[in-house]
Amino acid sequence: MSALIIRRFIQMIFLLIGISFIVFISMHLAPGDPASIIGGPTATKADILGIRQRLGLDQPILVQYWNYLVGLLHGDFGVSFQTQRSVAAELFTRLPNTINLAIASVIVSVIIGIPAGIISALKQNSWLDVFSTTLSLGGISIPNFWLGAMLILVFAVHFQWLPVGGLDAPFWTLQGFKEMILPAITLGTGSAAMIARMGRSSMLEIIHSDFVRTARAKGVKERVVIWVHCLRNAMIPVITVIGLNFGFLLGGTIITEQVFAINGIGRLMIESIGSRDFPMVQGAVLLVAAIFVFVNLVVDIVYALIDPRINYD
Amino acid sequence: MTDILQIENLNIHFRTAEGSLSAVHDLSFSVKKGETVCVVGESGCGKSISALSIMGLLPENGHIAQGKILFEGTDLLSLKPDQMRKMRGNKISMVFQEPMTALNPVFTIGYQLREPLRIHQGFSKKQAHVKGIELLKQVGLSLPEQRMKQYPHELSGGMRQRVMIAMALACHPQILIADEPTTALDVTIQAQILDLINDMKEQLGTSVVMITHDMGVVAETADRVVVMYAGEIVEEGDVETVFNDPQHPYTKGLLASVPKVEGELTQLQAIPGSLPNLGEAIVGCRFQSRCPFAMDICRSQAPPIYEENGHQTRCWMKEGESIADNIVPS
Amino acid sequence: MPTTLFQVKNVKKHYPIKGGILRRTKSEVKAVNGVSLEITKGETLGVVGESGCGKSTLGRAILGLEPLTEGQLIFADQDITQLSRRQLKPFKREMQMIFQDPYASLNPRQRIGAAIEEAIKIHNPMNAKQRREKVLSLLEEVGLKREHYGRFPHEFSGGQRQRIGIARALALQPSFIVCDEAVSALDVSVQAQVLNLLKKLQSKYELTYLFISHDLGVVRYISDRVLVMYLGNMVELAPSEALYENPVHPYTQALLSAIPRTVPNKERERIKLMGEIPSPTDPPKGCAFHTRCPIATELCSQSKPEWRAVGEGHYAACHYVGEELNA
Amino acid sequence: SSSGASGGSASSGGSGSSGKAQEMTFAQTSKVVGLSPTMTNDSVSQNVLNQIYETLFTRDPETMEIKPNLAKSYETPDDKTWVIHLNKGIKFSDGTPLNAEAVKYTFDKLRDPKTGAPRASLLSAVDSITTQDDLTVVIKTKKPYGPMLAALSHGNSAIISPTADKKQDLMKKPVGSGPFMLKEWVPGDHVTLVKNPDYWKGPAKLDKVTFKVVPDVNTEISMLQTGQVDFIENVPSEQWDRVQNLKGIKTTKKAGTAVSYLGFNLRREPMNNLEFRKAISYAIDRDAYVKQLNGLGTKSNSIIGPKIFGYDKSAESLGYDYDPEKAKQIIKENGWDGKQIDLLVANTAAYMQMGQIVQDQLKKVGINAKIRTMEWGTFLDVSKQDKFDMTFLGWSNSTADGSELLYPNLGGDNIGASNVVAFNNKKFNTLVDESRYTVDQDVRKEKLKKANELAIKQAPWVVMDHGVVTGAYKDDIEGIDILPTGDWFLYNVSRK
Amino acid sequence: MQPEVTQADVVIPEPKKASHKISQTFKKLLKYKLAVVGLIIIGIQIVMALGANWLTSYDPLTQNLSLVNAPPGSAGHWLGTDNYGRDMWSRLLYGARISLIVGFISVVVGTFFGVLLGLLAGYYKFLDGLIMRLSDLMFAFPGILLALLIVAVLGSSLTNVVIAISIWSIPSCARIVRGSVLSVKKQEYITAMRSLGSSDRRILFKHILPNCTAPIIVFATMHMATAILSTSSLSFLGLGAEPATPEWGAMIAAGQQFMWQAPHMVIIPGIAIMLVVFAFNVVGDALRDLLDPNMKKQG
Ligand SMILES: Nc1ncnc2c1ncn2[C@@H]1O[C@H](COP(=O)(O)OP(=O)(O)OP(=O)(O)O)[C@@H](O)[C@H]1O
Ligand SMILES: Nc1ncnc2c1ncn2[C@@H]1O[C@H](COP(=O)(O)OP(=O)(O)OP(=O)(O)O)[C@@H](O)[C@H]1O
Ligand SMILES: [Mg+2]
Ligand SMILES: [Mg+2]
Repeated sequence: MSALIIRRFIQMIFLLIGISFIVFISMHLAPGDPASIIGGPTATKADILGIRQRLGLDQPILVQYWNYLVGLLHGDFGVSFQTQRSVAAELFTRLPNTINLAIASVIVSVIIGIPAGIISALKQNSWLDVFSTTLSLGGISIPNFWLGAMLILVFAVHFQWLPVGGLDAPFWTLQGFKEMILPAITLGTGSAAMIARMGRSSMLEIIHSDFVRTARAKGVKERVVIWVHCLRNAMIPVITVIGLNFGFLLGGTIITEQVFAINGIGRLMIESIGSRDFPMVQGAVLLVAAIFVFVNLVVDIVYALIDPRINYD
Repeated sequence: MTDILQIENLNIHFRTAEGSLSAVHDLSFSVKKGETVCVVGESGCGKSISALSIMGLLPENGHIAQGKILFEGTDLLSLKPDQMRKMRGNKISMVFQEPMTALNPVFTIGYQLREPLRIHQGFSKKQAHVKGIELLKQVGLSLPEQRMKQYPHELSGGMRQRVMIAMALACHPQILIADEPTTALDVTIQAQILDLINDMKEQLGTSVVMITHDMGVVAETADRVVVMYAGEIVEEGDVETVFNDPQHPYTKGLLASVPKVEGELTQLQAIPGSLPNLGEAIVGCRFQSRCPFAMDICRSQAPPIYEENGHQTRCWMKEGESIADNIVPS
Repeated sequence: MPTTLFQVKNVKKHYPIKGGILRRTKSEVKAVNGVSLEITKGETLGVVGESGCGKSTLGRAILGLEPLTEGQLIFADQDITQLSRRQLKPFKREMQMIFQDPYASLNPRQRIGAAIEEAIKIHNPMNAKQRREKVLSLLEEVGLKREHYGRFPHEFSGGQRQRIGIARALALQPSFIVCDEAVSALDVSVQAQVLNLLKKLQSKYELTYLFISHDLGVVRYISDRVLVMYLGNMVELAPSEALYENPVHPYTQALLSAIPRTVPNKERERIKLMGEIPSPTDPPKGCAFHTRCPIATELCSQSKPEWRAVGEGHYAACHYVGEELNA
Repeated sequence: SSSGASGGSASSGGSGSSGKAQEMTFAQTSKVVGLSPTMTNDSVSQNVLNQIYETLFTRDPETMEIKPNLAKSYETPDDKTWVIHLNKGIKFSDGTPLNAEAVKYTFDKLRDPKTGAPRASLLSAVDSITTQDDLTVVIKTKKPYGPMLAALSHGNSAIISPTADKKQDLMKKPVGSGPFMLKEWVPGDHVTLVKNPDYWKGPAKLDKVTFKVVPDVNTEISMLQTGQVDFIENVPSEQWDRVQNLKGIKTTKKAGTAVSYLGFNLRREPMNNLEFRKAISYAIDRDAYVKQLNGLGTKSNSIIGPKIFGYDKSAESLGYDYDPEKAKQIIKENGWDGKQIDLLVANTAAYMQMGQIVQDQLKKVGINAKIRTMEWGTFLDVSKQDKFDMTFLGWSNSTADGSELLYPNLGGDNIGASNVVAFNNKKFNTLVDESRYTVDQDVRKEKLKKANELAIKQAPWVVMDHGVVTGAYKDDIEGIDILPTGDWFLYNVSRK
Repeated sequence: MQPEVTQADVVIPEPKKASHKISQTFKKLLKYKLAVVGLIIIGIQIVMALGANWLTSYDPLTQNLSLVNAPPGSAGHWLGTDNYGRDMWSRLLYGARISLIVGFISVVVGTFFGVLLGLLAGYYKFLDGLIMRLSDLMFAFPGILLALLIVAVLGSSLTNVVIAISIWSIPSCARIVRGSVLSVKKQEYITAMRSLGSSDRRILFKHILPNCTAPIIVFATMHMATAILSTSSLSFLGLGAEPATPEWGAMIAAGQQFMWQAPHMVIIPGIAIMLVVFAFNVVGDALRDLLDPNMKKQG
């Protein structure tokens, strides 16, 4: 296991360097000049030149990248072009929101997805199955931003049960909990649906496997057969989906954060790209990639915990 | 000796995309206390599903259309699901063919072994553990304490199959159904397992229903043999009678198809053709298309069962022994 | 004077097992650990042994489907060990294989006519019509019908599929065929059909078979000579009759005694082997069989027994075989 | 804290449970970048800066006239010298005095190329700044500089505390002399200000103001509706009806200084042909477009808008009003029928709307405009180069001075920068220069009028509309007054 | 009834007409209630796309600023008009065409490269590491960011959206294909082909690829849905099609602002997208069930 962790860690470093290079180069080669954005339409040529010098954009691109990389290896993510704050500080202001949102929506998706998947597998081809399948496919089919807007209209504006947006209170308070509900549902619906479908098919496969028959032959109660013997095995592919989805959730937060006025990494990323705040974009992408790798490492570890056959050495 | 298990006119149907299929027809045989009955027949002839229907574990799309399965006089088919569940693993146990997949990969051997004990005997976890170790010793596994903590994938096929047997025997069942328990194993390991089942049977007085297609296994273990062909019993009798004096052309063909390891090398007499499809409508004897002796009546009418000193044969040739005597296999 | 068709010299095949942080080779599966054979033209050499003892690996190695770890292959007096794929091509048509699982050995999406034709296409510059004719005659040869030409594998029964496999192997008119568990997946009655077919074809075309099986009955039925393997090693090699009548190696003896006979209630001495087959990753030192051998001594656990002749064309690798003979 | 939004205390409780609390939440769609007037140049940050800092001069919300603020008075002994007298006793919120030294420090910093200030150009005309005494600053310009007062009333020339600036980064920790001070700032999420109890004009009425970021306008309005937000500005035209119908919400709108235009790339054929530009002008039904804006825009032929210094009503009768027949005729005469035009459009809602309408109207007269949308950052880059045929752009004109509109946008000096259409007319340049390099406001006005007329006739732009500033707020809020420049000040705002 | 059976004669199962894996699959598909619904929806969309010219007389781009935001049921515009007075029905019809094309092209392009890379990675060990690390890199790279970058570099247009979505789908497709190549590669018929002396190319494209089609088809169907959905998300972020284009996603994104005055502007394309995405998903799902050998045993 530790070998896995170390190997992944080494891989991650190379992965992150690769990503930083791609982002750096493509951002610099992409049209759009951070200086002229900071300067705005009113800026004169001299203004812009001044800004470029201040930001160090007048140096050759590889020199810039090298400096960036050296900083990075020392744990320095640089300073935002726009706000002149430390990128790390900016990122870590937003990170908790995004993480909380992603986790909340994973929870939502698991709470909805797993029972739905199991029920429709158990009652295969019944109306319940059709209903749950329809619903979960419906979940995948709704554009995120539209669902968000609709939820706001119904639950926040019309009934006023929940706040429209923002994450102001800490999540453990009632207010914080309420603030989290709509965004988590918006973001979680899609992956709930995916989990439900994955859960259904993997449950179906397991239910018909030999060892389940063995369990029944031993006289194990049906309930135990399902929830003990089947579930743990059926969870293995589902966990992959959850892990992969976490990555997509991180992407999905961009829209959810936009719609629900949540101050997260996704929004930061889109703002920073818009303003060509290179260090910020770099930082955000690296952070998201690192989280993705980390989550998948966790998934692998959970795998090994659930499935003793998996041995990473 | 009394019949502990009686199967009467069992008919098993499957619902499939092509419609309803009849997989087993009018299956009847019985098992006496302490006896080993072997069910033989080619792949797909309905051995496994017959066994599963005794256990009440037919696949969802299968059902028993007709028939009785009497266990100590009670019809298992009339039991409620929960009553039936309490029989399984307790009074009737089963060992499956594939030791590789029949154990749950994510639970320890110990967990799976303790399960029947806790369900049926109400053992505490500790008691079950102690008993589990004892069982593993009985089936000849080395280091039983350690095995309890291991997972199925850490054991070889033979070891797993022994665990399966230990599990099946945990509650001293009256009947052990073994569905091709050694097919997936090597000969030397197979010999170990067969000896084990035999020993256990002798110690516990269990009746055994052994399903196999290996005539050798039958010869070595059975008291009585049931030969099945395409969902039907074609011949049944004492093992010696059946082997030394097979009556049904299929049984004869089967015996002649097996290459021998000792004795004179003879040309193998293969039965031409292959098992008919389940859905195929067959008029007359189900074996007629492959039978070298097929007569007109065989093609028009299904043969009845003829009995002679407890030796039953489903073949028209038994209709008046004279005919049979005249026809000698080529 | 029988001619040697194939010479296998000290063939070894080890599979690396990778692990650790850098995924270096941690250990090896010694699937085949030093096999030397001479296969005579027109004979059937049976190979038996328990699962995982390296029979299939040996078969694949001989056909050049796996690069050898060590050893030499000489086919019809030519060393083919080091040949490139291109150079090997003419030999490929001489050496064919029939596989265990007739379901798995046919591409489910290819019509069987095309499957058989493909073999010809690769090697033979025939035109389409000739090819088709050839395939049709092959189908009949193996007991199928011409109208089967355009069907898919799933439309056939197991025995029929195995016949297709045989037809495909025959398509190139090879001189040497490796049958890897060619009949194991079939029911006894069908198995007998196929075995008889193989025999018939052998005498018709002077084929040489390397017949791999774990069923000693089947091997006895078809083989002229039999090789017994254990854990990647050669254990005993003898003419069929000699081996079954007079097995000298304790493993062969145990193996033979373990086979259930089709004669009911015949009391017989069975040699009980204890324990499990050791892992080929970590084979025991000395004689590979000593951990289960009923007559093993200190010597067996220390030194590897030599391969020695014990009779006319009868060889075995056991410290105690020669002694017994001498005594 | 692991919750991220550590602003639990800052939440104004949304619905304003006690009506008396003098607190207010304002929402805007982008984040505050920084709180140094020197280093920022965006309207979002400006909204906050306006409450924290003060400028020497301000504009009257009604008349747009410039009047002293921090400055008590000023005189211009010659047309290159500005002597400015400061009010006495003004202190920054850190307690240090706002004196002539502070003003000099502020302006020098803004001008210094090393600072790299985005609006350094505001003071580009300045030659030197000296302090005469503690309360008097003397600014000398290289040439007579007309828009000086406008520049000094611009938010980016607000006065910063030198002590604080040397000690800390004002971008993060602002110190000004205004009625509010920074309390808390969660970057990207919200900025909370509290009142400055020692404000020189007396403390403000509001105790606390939160500036919140709500990127999606729909959400912003929903929040206004549910009371999570009290005040929003820049209501998009399509939402105007909805906002007006909200219960408990007051709206305000007035003509603004912003102008949006369709610009011709004059470096290219046939855009450099006046006939072509005329034809396009004739083809565009700007009334229909303005009607689309739901009243949130006014149609005008004048480049200098009604709210800007230099406007003259007479300009309205100039220009080329909607006349599709004429357009077709010109197009036919010149063989431009079916002409392909590369129409560069930034991907913001407003420009995309203009793009679609113009595209359709041009199609009706036989011009085939192909819209090329572009993300804003890219657009800024591309539009400054010769890489399009026609494009849309706007100018918000926060100084409300005509020179500050004509010079950057159409002045020959600024080709390759803010003059995206590359208009270069000698006569026009001279007129604009004259308007800039004189301090006589009447002369300036005259010059601007002439320059404006010339530009209208030359038609480098088709003016799409002049902007309207809007706001919507809870009806218990009093005193909100939005300037045509879009600026507003909370000093006098209170809740009933 | 045949009287005699000879030795070599083998009873073969009812000869099924070989020509029909596909038609058989189709028939089975019809057994799935939801899949039927899905097929119908896709059928309707295809009819809409192909028949747009005949099904409406309005041009989807022509504005009528004097009749904006007309609600559904208005005279002459049974689905109403949008904020520029363009006919919604006509936009919906032409949008069907665009959505299908966008989905189709991005699926084809993404799948093409994905399959190629997947095949290579699965078949050649030495390429496996490299290709899989590259795909890790892509996976860890937020998809929207990729789209943003592409749009920033190339400008926002439908073509670039298609490029973004295609690139985006390559790694997941490659992974799926690689997985099934790895399992197909182990099959005996591949060894059989190698023992016959087949070339790698022949084995890869003639034997491995056709046996990986099931997961590829499922992926393509599902990805069609994802592609259509992604287009709309990108439009919402302002990165989608050129403004006037009647692409459904762009229509919703634009209509979002008019949710109050003219909810039909969002609801109509919204429902259209939902239905189509739903349809492709159910069909993909059913195909998966049908083509997955693991599911077959349940008959
Ligand atoms: N769930 C099912 N649905 C439809 N048909 C089935 C099902 N299960 C079994 N069958 C059919 O019933 C017949 C009998 O199957 P069974 O498994 O009992 O054969 P068997 O004699 O045990 O064969 P083997 O020796 O291969 O185990 C077969 O033809 C099989 O195809
Ligand atoms: N590609 C491979 N990589 C690693 N190990 C392998 C590989 N192929 C075979 N082995 C190992 O080599 C040993 C011999 O395998 P082989 O298939 O030759 O046995 P076998 O005698 O044919 O067994 P069986 O009777 O089960 O077919 C086994 O332990 C097997 O696990
Ligand atoms: Mg069976
Ligand atoms: Mg093998």
